[in-house]
Amino acid sequence: MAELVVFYCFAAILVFAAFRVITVRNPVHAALFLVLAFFSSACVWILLEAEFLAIVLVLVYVGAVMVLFLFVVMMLDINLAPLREGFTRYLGLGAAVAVLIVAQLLLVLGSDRFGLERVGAPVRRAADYSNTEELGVLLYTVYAYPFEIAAVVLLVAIIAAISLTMRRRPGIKAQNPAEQVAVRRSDRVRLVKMRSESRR
Amino acid sequence: MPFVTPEFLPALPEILLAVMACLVLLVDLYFGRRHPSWVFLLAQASLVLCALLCIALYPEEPTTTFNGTFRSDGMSAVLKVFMILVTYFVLFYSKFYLDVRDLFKGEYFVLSLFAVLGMMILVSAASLLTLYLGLELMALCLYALVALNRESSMASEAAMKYFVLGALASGTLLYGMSLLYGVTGSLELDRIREYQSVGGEIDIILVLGLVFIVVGVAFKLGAAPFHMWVPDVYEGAPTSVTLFVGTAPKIAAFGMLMRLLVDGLAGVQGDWIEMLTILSVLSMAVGNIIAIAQTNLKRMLAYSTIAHVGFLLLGIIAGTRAGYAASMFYVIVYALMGLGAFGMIIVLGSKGFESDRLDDFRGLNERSPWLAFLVLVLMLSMAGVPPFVGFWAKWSVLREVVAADQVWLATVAVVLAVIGLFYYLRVVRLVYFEEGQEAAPLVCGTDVKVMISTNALAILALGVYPSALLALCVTALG
Amino acid sequence: MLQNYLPILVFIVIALGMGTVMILAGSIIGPRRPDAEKLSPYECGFEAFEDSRMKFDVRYYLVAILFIIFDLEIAFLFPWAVVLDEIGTFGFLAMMAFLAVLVIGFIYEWKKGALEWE
Amino acid sequence: MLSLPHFLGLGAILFCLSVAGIFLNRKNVIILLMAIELLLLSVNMNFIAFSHFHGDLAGQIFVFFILTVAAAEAAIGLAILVVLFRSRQTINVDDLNTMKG
Repeated sequence: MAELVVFYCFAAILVFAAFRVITVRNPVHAALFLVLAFFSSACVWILLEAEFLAIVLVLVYVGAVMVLFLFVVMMLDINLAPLREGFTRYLGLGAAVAVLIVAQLLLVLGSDRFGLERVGAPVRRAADYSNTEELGVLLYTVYAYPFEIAAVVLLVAIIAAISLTMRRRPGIKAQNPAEQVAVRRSDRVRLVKMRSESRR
Repeated sequence: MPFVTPEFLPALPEILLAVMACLVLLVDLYFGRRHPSWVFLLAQASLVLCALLCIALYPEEPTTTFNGTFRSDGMSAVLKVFMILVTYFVLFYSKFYLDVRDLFKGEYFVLSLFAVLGMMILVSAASLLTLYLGLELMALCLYALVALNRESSMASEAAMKYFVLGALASGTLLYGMSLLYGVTGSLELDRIREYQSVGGEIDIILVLGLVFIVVGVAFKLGAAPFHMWVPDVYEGAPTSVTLFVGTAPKIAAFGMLMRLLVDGLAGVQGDWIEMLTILSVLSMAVGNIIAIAQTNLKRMLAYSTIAHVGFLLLGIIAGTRAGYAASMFYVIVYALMGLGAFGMIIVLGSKGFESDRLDDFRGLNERSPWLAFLVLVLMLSMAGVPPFVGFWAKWSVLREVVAADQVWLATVAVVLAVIGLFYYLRVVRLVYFEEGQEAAPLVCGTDVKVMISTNALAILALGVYPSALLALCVTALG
Repeated sequence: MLQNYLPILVFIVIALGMGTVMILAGSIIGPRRPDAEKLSPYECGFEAFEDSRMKFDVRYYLVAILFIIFDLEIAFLFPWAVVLDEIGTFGFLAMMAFLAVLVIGFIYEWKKGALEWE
Repeated sequence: MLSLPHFLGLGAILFCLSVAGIFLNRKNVIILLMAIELLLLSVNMNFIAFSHFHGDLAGQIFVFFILTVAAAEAAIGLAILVVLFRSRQTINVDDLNTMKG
């Protein structure tokens, strides 16, 4: 019963935040609402005993991905006003379509096909159950192949991001400590022998 | 699930390609500036090695390894070899395209190799998880490739459109996958199929999941009404990338369709046949009719691709082994023809001149009779005129549709193909019977000419002996 | 398992309560006499010239993206470290291959100069 | 008692909100990208709920990979956005009409 209350609280926050993400004017606010959405869904996932994923969601998404979004918003310095023009034009249509789909999905998914009588309530785990451990045992053995593909996907992301956005500025003066340390006397000082000239 | 130490042998081509792609990246980093051609040669060598390995490891019977995440069978082997072959040609044309425009970058080849790796993973996926990862690996590389020329604002715009719609498509696909997982409780395609054969009554949720999956796949394939991105991306991307996006990934998308619908969802075949029929008819209609109004050859070929996707779906709609084989034949033939057609745009272009407007083909016969002849072969083959191989591809899918008692569908397809004849023949007319304006010089070397000639002559040869390739497809599908 | 998270829930509730009470108290009790001049943005006696937000440099973006990638790598390392003695040599080697691929990515960054702050 | 339809309903609402967001914010690419993140969040919600009620961890593994790929995807998407903004000085989709779509 207590779980139900907690679920409804976080679900309400989640839906509200998601709704604000797609309707607010300012992209910075949208990003912050998205953070709220991620956070509350992490709480819902904890209710589902997926603690590892909930924590990864907070660490990676709230901690890194949203920071990236905010950097980009800051970097692009977008003029806000024109971006929302025409928003109301699609509003009616969009809302109608969304309500229609959601009604249909709820009708199908909310039916007793997935009710407790058919699926059954899962057994609550003991206090010392470690979700991380269970996942780990599977991830590096049974799912080793997808695991390596994930590494390649990350590599591709590195290559793509750098080759798309890196640019070398010409004419930048920078120190190269390695070169400075490796320098020898002979590289910098040249002793020149010359005859002293007689003073006139 | 108990863990069994996997057999690595069936996945050796993938492992080799991954290692080689990393090696190409390192070579580019350390020697790229002084010896740019090393990157290209090494990339080509790894493709050749990988293709040879695929042929050497051709599986007599389907094997599943890596605990039900990897499947190697005849279909995956044949598709892989053709994807690699196509990419080999693509990289060759790309090198010429990039060299002429001073756009040469090592990353281009590295990302292409990783995209091929993604396609290979995709066609030999045995679980939803590897299917998704392969698809995304391919897609991420392609988005980056489209945007790689940072100076061109058209290319970055095309990349953005491609990215947003591609991400929407994979989101939809994933939603469908989540419902499949919910119903069957497994990610393995075999388990999902077994569940349906045991079930008896058809589960409404399964059909709902199927709808999302078909929409997602249709987006990726570029089938109407989910084709909006195709013309823009084809036109905006650098021609060498258009060439890549338009050929090898289509073969991979066919593999994905087969894995999902035939391997995974055979139990609801009736439902997906209906959905694909709608997609197919719309694609053939939209593709063939809108293509007529185009003045840009890349855009015209984009609409022609949409039409070809419609035809490709016909064989799958037939719903028989022979039908699938006909579709497989079609997609391979289409990839070869697309390779030639986009390759021709590259061959005729030069620095600052894309040669992608229809007018640029005016009077090609006076400039180079041989290239004009090759254009003739390619266009007639795409239009499906006998005796070229495009005709046999269309004929084999149509035969299967008729065999499946869907004569009306075959009739519609034939009518739309005849409409499509018009715009292919217009290109031929421009090439042979119109005066050229000023003669833009041809800058391509002999090597590129040899490649494009091989390409077009292969189409001619396949037109004369289509049965070998068709038989290969039939045996590959077992 | 859920009972372990009860303290966190209590914390969230208390933090929310504190925050709300503070802000509400401030807005109810505090004196406020706004007028147009007081509320206008102030920049050394002039009207503000431009948006107060400053454009960030693209280098921040590059650092953030590299951070994401390595953050994910760490996320993959956690469960591995927990179960290392259960997954045997195979699991160990699987992680080594994963790390090797990412080390190549790291070499790429390094050589391209993405890590340098010129 | 919490049952599967609770979570599936939440996932369905999120899915629809994000699809609506993609249609409504056709002009602002950065919000489009955020809507895509929401879309993946709804998928993850479904997978975790099914995984919990089936007592099968494969769903959670899938979610972990979706999180990984989505982060990489967001990185590439934002990189393309940066390139686009540099060449155009706008992210308004309506200004992006060099090609008729």
